[in-house]
Parts: sequence; structure tokens; C-alpha cells
Amino acid sequence: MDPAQTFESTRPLWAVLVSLLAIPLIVASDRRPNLRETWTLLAAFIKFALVASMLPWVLQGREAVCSIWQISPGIQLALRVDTMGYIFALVASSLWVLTSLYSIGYVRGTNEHKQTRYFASFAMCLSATIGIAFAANLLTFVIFFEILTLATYPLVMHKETPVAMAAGHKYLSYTLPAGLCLVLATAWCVSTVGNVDFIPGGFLTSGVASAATLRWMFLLFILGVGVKAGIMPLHSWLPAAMAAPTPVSALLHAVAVVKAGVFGVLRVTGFVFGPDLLREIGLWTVLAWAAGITFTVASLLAMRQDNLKRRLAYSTVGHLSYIVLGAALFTMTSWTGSLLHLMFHATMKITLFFCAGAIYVRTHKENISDMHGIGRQMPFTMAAFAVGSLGLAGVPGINGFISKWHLAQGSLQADQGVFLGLLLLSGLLNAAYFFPIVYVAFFRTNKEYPAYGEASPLMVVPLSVTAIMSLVLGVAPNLGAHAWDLARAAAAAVMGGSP
Amino acid sequence: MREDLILIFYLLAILAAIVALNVKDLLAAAVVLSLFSFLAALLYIVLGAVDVGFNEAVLGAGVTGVLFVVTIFNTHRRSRD
Amino acid sequence: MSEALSGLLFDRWPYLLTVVLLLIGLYGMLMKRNLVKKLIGMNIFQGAIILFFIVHAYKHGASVPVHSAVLGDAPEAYMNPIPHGLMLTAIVVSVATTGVALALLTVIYRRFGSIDEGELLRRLRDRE
Amino acid sequence: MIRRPDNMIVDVVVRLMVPAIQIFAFYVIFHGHYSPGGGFQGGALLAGSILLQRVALGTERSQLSFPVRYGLPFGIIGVFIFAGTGLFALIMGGQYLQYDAMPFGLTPVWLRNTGILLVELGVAFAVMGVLVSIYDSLACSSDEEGGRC
Amino acid sequence: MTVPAGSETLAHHGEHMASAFDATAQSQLPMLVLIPLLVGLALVPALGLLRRRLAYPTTLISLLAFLYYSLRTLFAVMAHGELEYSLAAWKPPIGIELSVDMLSAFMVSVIAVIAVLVAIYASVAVRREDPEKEVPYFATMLVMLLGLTGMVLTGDLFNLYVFFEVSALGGYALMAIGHKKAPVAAFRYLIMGTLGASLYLMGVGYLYVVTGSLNMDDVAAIIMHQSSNPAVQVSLILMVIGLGLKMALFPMHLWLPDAYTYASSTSTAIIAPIMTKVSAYVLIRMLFFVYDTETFLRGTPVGAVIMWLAMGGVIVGSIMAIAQKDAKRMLAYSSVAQVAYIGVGIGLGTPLALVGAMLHILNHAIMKSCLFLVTGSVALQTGATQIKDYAGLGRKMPWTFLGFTLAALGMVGIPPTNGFFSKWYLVLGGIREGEWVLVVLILASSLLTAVYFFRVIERIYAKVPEQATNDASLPKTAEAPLRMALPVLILGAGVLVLGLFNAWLVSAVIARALPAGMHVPGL
Repeated sequence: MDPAQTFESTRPLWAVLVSLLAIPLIVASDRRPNLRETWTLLAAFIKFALVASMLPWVLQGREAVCSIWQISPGIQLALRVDTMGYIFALVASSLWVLTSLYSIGYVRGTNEHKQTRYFASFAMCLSATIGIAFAANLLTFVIFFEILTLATYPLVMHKETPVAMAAGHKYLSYTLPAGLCLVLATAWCVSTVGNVDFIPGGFLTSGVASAATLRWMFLLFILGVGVKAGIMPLHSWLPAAMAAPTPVSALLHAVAVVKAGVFGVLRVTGFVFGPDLLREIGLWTVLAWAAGITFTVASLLAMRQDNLKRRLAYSTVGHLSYIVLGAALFTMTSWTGSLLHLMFHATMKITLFFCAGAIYVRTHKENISDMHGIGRQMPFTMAAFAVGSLGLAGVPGINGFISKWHLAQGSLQADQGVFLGLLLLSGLLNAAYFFPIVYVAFFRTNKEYPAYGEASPLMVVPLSVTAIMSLVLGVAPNLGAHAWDLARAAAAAVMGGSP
Repeated sequence: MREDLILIFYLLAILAAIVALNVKDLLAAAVVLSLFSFLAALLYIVLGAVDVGFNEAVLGAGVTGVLFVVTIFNTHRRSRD
Repeated sequence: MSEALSGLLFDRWPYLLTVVLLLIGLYGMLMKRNLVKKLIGMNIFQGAIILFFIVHAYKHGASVPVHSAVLGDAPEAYMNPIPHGLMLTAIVVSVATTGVALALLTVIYRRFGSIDEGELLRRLRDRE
Repeated sequence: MIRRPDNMIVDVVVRLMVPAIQIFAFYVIFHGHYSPGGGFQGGALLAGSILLQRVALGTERSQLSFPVRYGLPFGIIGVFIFAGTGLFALIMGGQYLQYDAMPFGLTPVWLRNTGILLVELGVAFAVMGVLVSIYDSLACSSDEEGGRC
Repeated sequence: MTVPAGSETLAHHGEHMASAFDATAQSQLPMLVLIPLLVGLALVPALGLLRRRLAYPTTLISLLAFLYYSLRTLFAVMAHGELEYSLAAWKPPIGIELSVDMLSAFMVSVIAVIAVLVAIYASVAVRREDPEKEVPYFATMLVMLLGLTGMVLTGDLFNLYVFFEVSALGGYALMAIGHKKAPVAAFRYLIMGTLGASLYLMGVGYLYVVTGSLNMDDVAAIIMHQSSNPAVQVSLILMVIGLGLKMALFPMHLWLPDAYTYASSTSTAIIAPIMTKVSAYVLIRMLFFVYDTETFLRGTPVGAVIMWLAMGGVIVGSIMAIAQKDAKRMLAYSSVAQVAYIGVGIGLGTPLALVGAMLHILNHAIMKSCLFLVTGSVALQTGATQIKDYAGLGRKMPWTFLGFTLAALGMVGIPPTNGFFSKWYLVLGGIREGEWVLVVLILASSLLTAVYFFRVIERIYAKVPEQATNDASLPKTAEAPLRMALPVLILGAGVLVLGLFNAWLVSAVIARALPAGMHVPGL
């Protein structure tokens, strides 16, 4: 990146802070739910507007930089809007707007307790997510990463039932040690090279330390970010965390938190180590195989789940590994595919979770075997669900196909045909665990059902919007946010080639 | 001559210390502690520290002893060790 | 017998005896179970440390550190007065510590009816 | 605290000795900078004389010469004299306790003499007050009502 | 308030005296730090005897003056470098010298900040716990602070011992105020504390035998090249053991849990944050400013022994903390572990590790006083002392537990709290030295810390099924009064602020407090 193209701006900082500043307002209006939700929505819209307003910069290849202050000798607490970070921020902030609307419908529909804590934690999570997206160096990244870990905890144990508490413990006992691995790896980096600013193509070179050191460092990094990214065998907190309210599962466990983990993998492979060094120390195969095995096994496990959200959780585990695989393969196309899947999987999976939540609010059913005929009761919801599941299975015309296509192309370019095979197998498995749901919902009947009807518009509208987004992006991936251009540009920056 | 005195006082002080720690009667122990302090004061004086000896005699042997005795009267007089 | 040991035995025996006192005091402080005995040990311990300083300040053939017309101004004629000054303070400190300790001890006796450490620790572990 | 039959010999001896000890104590205080002695020792002697009364005459009778409630104030006054002298020197532009900075119109030598005397006196009072207070708190605490002598 | 007592005599000296006085104040700074405490110490019992209610305002005024002069000293040292002050104008090495470098100015400021906040809290808490104890509490608190401040400021080894004992006497008395069992714990602490201080004095004696001087700089210069002298070595060992006892370095920590548990919360909140820290300060002062650091820390196992003992303390303290049911006892064991972090930094002895240790002195002081104040508030407001009784209190005392949560996160070391950064520097230092086992243990221990703190946080905010009991018995809100909640909140905010601005603190103060010849890479 041409240094002349970077410029100072406080806009990224405001994008991070806006939801943080909303927290006191949310807490202060504890007794007045309408006012409280107004703050949430306002913060979500402002955040989205701020992030969206940065799109022209990113498309022109200019990077906004915001150094806040020194946080450790020689290391700034700094934000920088590069293309890859922007992609993640855009996904998170746009989907937060929809999730906020949906959340209001959900928590009122199920009459959740402690809604103030819920909305405050949610705002905190989003601040941390945008911080992760825009972090300019490793230490800033770690700080926001840990804040995200912590802010998610109250959401996971929100219901405060024994199951939810156990899920919370499981979540912490996976993520806290992972955070420590990340801290250790970062500290190691700091004392090895001193300057830990992210650089496309990596700031570590083979000269700074022995190959063994670099391998250990890489393993620590992957352990650190891999837990959130759900790489097997570090994934099992994610199905457990489905004890959380559904909007949390939707935004955090399909978009923000797990994508933060995947984003971390992308940052580590692309901006800390870089393709050349990873090829040299030869660890990319380990990562690629871990990802390949994860998405195959996760798909198999998903088929055995009767609980809808748990099935979606295993599906998430699998799809996250697609992205990791793309990152590990290190070709231009596979990186593009990864970044596209980062965006597209979000729109599809959030649709599915929204649907699961809508069904739960109306019928209090969580198991697929109880959902016979539900499609005729809640046609919009289940239609959206069908779109999302078709997309995840990779049916052309929906955005999931485009990202998978790139990933498949990438694995061929990297001469790793075996992963192409795995991708295809997993696509079939995806179809195998999603289609029965759709089939049961539309083509089986259950006489005992009362007439449920659709959930409140606050829930149906967001899920319809995300489903339509999935369809539109499947046909015209460059519409609106220039998703395809962004992914190409980010991949090019890492791979050092031209788009 | 002076060295001989020093040695004698030292040995006496050590003896007093051992006795003070091993008498079962606490009152006796306190009195022997006073004796120890007094011997220490003599030692200081023989060793040339006149004012320290003076101070030790008043404070160590006198005041501390009195404080111990008062406390022992107010609490238990016998000790198991 | 090594030279160091003989030096310790014949030239520096006051230090040796001071260490003996020190160990006696330490034994009393740590091993005795009765709190009064512990305090007696503490007093002996502090007395030994004071002795250590005073023994160091002692010079054979020198006089008490008070200026006298007969001896004149030669520093060799007097013992080092600085440790003496320090030890004055140390004695007062040790008496103050003993005083506070005895006050605590009285309070303990009034509340627990015992000044035996084993007994007190048992009471301390009791949950009420 | 301790019950004992009145013993005339002890009474008389103590009555004779206490003033003598106190005079000697003041001698030690005032002469401290010429010969062995000084505030610490003098204060301790003063305290000793009062403790002697306490022990020999019983707590009640010794109240007549030095009531329990005086202990702490004496200590406070002592600290005041000590801290005040130092502070006075400091306010007058010297270092803390730099006596020759005090404006008494005397030669520096005499100023030092006076200053150190004041400080010794303060230390003596403080030591005496604190020691007597410790004794009293020990002796009085035995009462069941707690602290009344 | 900034003008010490007795200044009314100045009134007739004319107006320009004020500026002259200011100039005087500049040169008298080290002593002016001590004087408010000295004057307060005399005034508090005096006024307290007249009217009990006067004790608190007097204490507060003298502590505010203390804080003012501490900060001024800190800034003066930042601007002009080391300040030296000879008592009674006797020049060192003969006279007693107060010597204030960056490290001492930093420590004094830490003491002053904590003292002011705890005093504000205590004004309500002590009165409610036992009104009889108000005057003794503030008086002994001032005695202890005077001793601690003196220890930090003095440049004289023996004077340090005297202040050591002064602070300890105040500390014993302060600890004895509280629970029925407090005097027993205080007595045990007294025996151990006296032993520690006496061993230190013995060490000073050996140094005096070798050097004939008691002034720290003087002694340091003389023993610089005498590291092979057995007397110097013996003195070092005696001092390390003595100071280790005082700072509760594992395995010499056994006195600490009882003492902290049974003392009243107000006492613990002032003792726990600064008493052991000042001992740690003295250890730093001795190891890095008096003894030849190169020879002893690198050439002998002293540093390694301190480091591994401390690491053992971290692990054992954390595990013991997990096993506790009583909130204060848990915090006490956590203190053992946290002080041991400082020990790890000292033992490691590299610039970064030392920065971590010094930063942790401040950080742990802030966090631990906050936590102990919260246990005090809870005990006063609801009577709860066991962790299980904390269930659901988060909604009843929201502000207090906001402070608690922040401090607890700091203890665990979640970025960007201050606790993270002290461990960060320790880990950086450990990596630089290649002490991998140590680094891993430091990080693993923060998991242990997480175990016992998240257990509490969960109880506070979530309904734990088997203990949803005391909801009915208590009023809807039981928030502590302002003067008790505010210090907790300020300390809680401090946890975050110090974390975010740690780099400023490190570069402006702590890096300059390192011994000569050490510098932090990256600055």
C-alpha cells in the first residue's frame, strides 16, 4: 500500500465508540424499555452509517488511520481501516441494525428477564467487534479480542438456568486460555520484532527467529484465535453456547464472535506471518487439514442433531473452516473466496438463526422433529429458511455458491485437489442436513397444531431482508457494497498481486 | 580483666535466657527476663556503651519487667512449656 | 582446626556468643507455644541484636564515647558512638513493641481465656 | 489490679524514692547532650517512677499523683513539642530541626543548645506518656467493665 | 490547607512572605510530605479526646495535605531529578538524610492516594462498625502511614528500620481493631513482623560492620566491589529473609490470611494494599540500589530463589483462594498470590520485569483496596461475609459491585485493565530472559485467578439456583452511602484508567524509577 494513501481520521474511533457510549444511556433508561431500545437502534444506525461512509475511502484504496495513544512502550493503541478489516466491520455493523430490530421483537416476545443487561452487553460486543476489525496492530487486536470474550459471557449465560450457566463456564474455560495463548504469542512477537503493526503479507520474516520458534509462535496464535473460529477440537463451546437467546446466537455465534476468530486467523496468516513465511516453515498444511477435517466432521455431526440451533451451530463450525481453509491455501482466488464467505455466510446463517428464533418465539419448539408442517403456518419464515439453507449447501443463484466456487477454484490452483473433494463432500452433507428440515416443514403435516401464524413484524422483516440480501448478492455480488471488489482488493493486498 | 567480665556476663545472660524460656511459672520467667535484661545492660556498660546500658536497665529490666508482671497477673500464670 | 574457625573461637567469641543468644531467642519465638514465652523469646532476640551492634562498636583499650580533656580529640581513644545512638532507639522500639504485644495478649486472654497458641489456633479455625 | 496488704515500709520507701528518681530523670534529660542520657532515658525514668507508684501503691492511690487520663495527653504534648520545634526551624527558613535557624537572638551554639533541649523534653514527655498509657491499658483492661480504673 | 500549622506567626511578616514560603516549600518538599502526618498524628488524638467527631476531619485535612505534597514531590522529581534533604542540616553520611528519587516519589504518591480514599470511606464505616474505635482507628492509621512514608523517603538504613517498626506498630494496632479473633491474628503477625524487622536490622548491622556507614548511597558505593565479602553476602540473605517475611513471600506468608480476614475491612483496606508493597519497595531498594545487582542477581542464586519462591506463592495463593468460602479470606490468599507477582518481577530483575513489578505495586494497591472496601460495604449493608451470601447483590448495590467487577477483572488480567499490563511487562521480561516455564506459569495463574473471581461475579449478578434466598429478606436496594461507594468507584475507575494510560505512567515515572543503567527497550 502506498504510504501516501494513508491519512488521519477519527471516524474509525467513533465507529468503535458509538455503541460504547450508548451503554450508559441504555443502563440509565433501565425502567423505560422504549427509550432504551431507541438508544440501541440509534447506536446501531449511527455505527452503520459511520462504517458505510468509509466505503469510498476503501474503494479508492485510501486507509484511514487513527492513533489513539501509546498503550505499551513503542506500541500504539491504533485503528486503521484497511480493506479486510472494513469487510468485517461492514458485515458486523450492517447486521447489527437488523439484529437490533429482531432482538426487540425476540426479547419482548419471550419476555426475557434483565433486558437492560442484555442490550448493554450487546452494544459492548459490537464495539469490541468493530475494534477487532479496525485494529492496526496485534496488541490492539488482543485487547479488543479479550473485551469481546468478556462481553459475550453475560449473553451466553443470560437465561441463568443451570444449562446456561454451564454453557457460560464452558465458554469461558475455552476462550480464556485461548486468550492467554494469544497474549503469549503477542508478547513473544513484541519481544522478537518490537513493532507489531499489521502489514499485508506479514511483518515476520524468517530472519527474525529460528524456524522452530516461528512454528511455536504460529501454533500459539492459532490456538488463540482458533477457539473462537471453532477449529476442531476447539469447537465444543459453540454448540453449548446455543443456550443463549437466539439473537445472540444469530449475531454473535454466526457473525461477530466466531467471525472475529476467523478474522483473527486471516490476520495471523495474512498480516503477521504472510504467505511466504508460512510456506517456508510449512505449517499451512496443518491449518488446511485441520480446517478440512473440521468441516467434514462438523457436517457429519450436524446431521445427528435434532435441536435446530445445535444443528445450525455445527453447520457454523463447518462453514468457519471453509474460510480458514481458504486462508491456509494462499492463493489469490482462495483468499477472495474466504473473504466472500466471511460476508456471505453471515447473511445466510443469520437468516437461519432468525428463523429458528421466530419459530421458538411463536411455538416454543426447538427440535426439528417437532416442526412438522410449520412451513405452512409461517410461510415467510420458512421460505427465508429455505433460501439460507440452499445457499449454504451451495446452490447456484444464492451467494453461498459464489464464495464456494472461489474456494474450490483456489484449491485447484494450489494443486490441492483433495480439498476440492472435501469441499464437494461437505457441500453434499450440507444439503443432507438442511433439506430434511425444509422438507419436514413444508411437506409433512401435523394435525395437532393450533394455527400459529407468523411472528411479529419486528422479527419477520429482518429475516426477510437477510434472505433477500443473500439472493441478491448471489446474482450480483458487486451490488451496493461492492463485496466482490472489496474481497479481491483485500486478497490482492495480502498476496501481493494485482486484482 | 574487662574481657573476663564480658565473658562472665555473656555466660550468665545465656543462662538467664535459657532459664527464662524454660521455666513453667511465667512470673518467674518474667523475673528472669528482667535479670537477663539487667545482665545485658551490664554487658553494654562493660562494652563501653554506657548510655545504652543505662537505657536498657531502665527500659528493658524495669519497664518491660513491670509490663510483663502486670500482664501475667491479669492472665494465666502457668505455662505448659 | 581451620584458621577461620580458630579466629571465630578466640578473637571473635563475643560474636559467637551473641549468635547463641540470637538462636535461643529465635527458638523461643518460633517453638514455644505460650504467647508470653514467645514474647520473652522476642525480647531475647532483640537484646542479642543490640549486643551485636554494641560488640562491634567495642574497641579494646578505648574509652567510653564521652569527650574528656585527658584523652583529647583522637578518635582512636573513643569507641564508635554511632551504634550506641542507634541502639538507644532500638531499645525504645523493642519496648514499644513488647508493650503493644502485651496489650494484645491481654485482650486475647479476655476474649478466649487462653494464651496457648495451639488452643488459640483451634479456636481461630472454628466457624461460628 | 493486684490486691496486697498495705505495707508501710514499701509505702515509705516508694514515697522517698519517687521524687529522687524524678529529679534524676530531669537531670538526665537536661544533661543529655553533655553526658550519657537524654530524652529517651529521662522519659523512661519518669515513666519508671510512675510505674513504681502504680505497682507499689496500687492503681487507685497512684491516681493522686498521676491520673490515668494524663497518659495520652502527655504523649501528645511531647510529640507537639518535638514536631513544633522542628517545624518552627523549618518555617524560619532552615531545614527541619535545624535549630540555629530559630530567631531567638542567640548565638547559633546557644540556639542549638536550646533547640536540642526542647526536643529532648518533647521526646521525654512522649516516651513517658506512651509507656504509662501502655501500662494503664494493660492494668485496667482486667476489669470486667472494661477500662475503668 | 497547604500551609502547615503554625504558619499564622507568619502573618506579620508581610505579603511577599507567601512567595518566599513557596520557594521554601520547594526546597523542603521531602520533609513537607512527612509533616502533615506528624502534625495530624499529634492533633487527631488531641482533638479526638475533646470531641470524637473531630478525628475524621483532622485526619482528612492532614491526609489531603500529605497527598498534595506527595504529588508535588512527584512532579518536582519529574522536573528536577532526585531531591535530597538533610535533617537538621547535618550532611550525609553523618546526618540522617531523606532522599527522594523517582521510585520513592512514586511509592509515596501511591500511599497517599490509597490513604485519602480509604480515610473517606472509613469516615462512615468505622463509625458504623464501632464508634468507640473512631479516634484510635484514625490515630493508628496515621502512625502506620507515617512509618510507611518514612520508610519510603529515608535514605538511611537504620532510620528505615525505625520507620519499619513505627509502621508495624500502627499496623498491629490497626489489625487488632475488628473481628473478635483479630487480636490473635495481629499477635501472630506481630511475632513474624518483629522477626522480619529484626533480621533486617541484623543485615544492616553486617553492612555497618563492612562499611561503617548507614547512608544508602554511601553504603552502595563502598560495597560495590566487595560482593565476595562474606559479611555482605550474609547481610543480603538476612535482609531478603526479613523483608520476605514482611511482604509475605511464600512460604513465609502464613501470618497473612488470618490477619487480613479478621481485621475490620477498613483496616484491611489500608493495610493490605500498601503494607506488603512497601516491604517489596524496600526489597527493590536493597537489591537494586544498595547491593551490586549484577553480582547478586546474576551471579548468585538469590534472584532465582526469590523468583521461584514467588512463583510458588502465585500458584499456592491462587489455589488456596479458590478453596475459600469466606470473601475476605479469599482476597487475603489472592493478596499472597498478587504480591508474589511483584516478587517474580524482583527476582527476574530485568528492566521490563522490574517495570512490571513496580506497576503491579500500584495496580495491586488500587485493585485490592477496592475489593476489600467492597467486602466492608457488603458486610455493613447486608451482613454477608461468605461468598455464597453475595448471591444477587449486584442489583442491590449496583455501584459498589461495578467497582468490584472492574477490580476483579483487573485481578484476572483482562485487557485493557491495569492488571493485564503488569503481567504483560512481566511476561515480556520473562520471554526476554527465556524463562518459559515462568511465563507459562504467570499466564496459567491468571486462569486460577479467573476461577475464583468469576465464581463471585457470577453469584453477584446471576441467580445461582440453590442460593436465590436472601432476595426477600433485604430491601430492594442496599447501596452503600456516597462516602463509602465513591472511593470504591474511584478505585474501580482507576483500574481502567491506569490500564489505558499505563504507557504514559511507565515512560514518565516508572522507567525513570529504574536503577541507573537499566532502561526499558522501546522507550
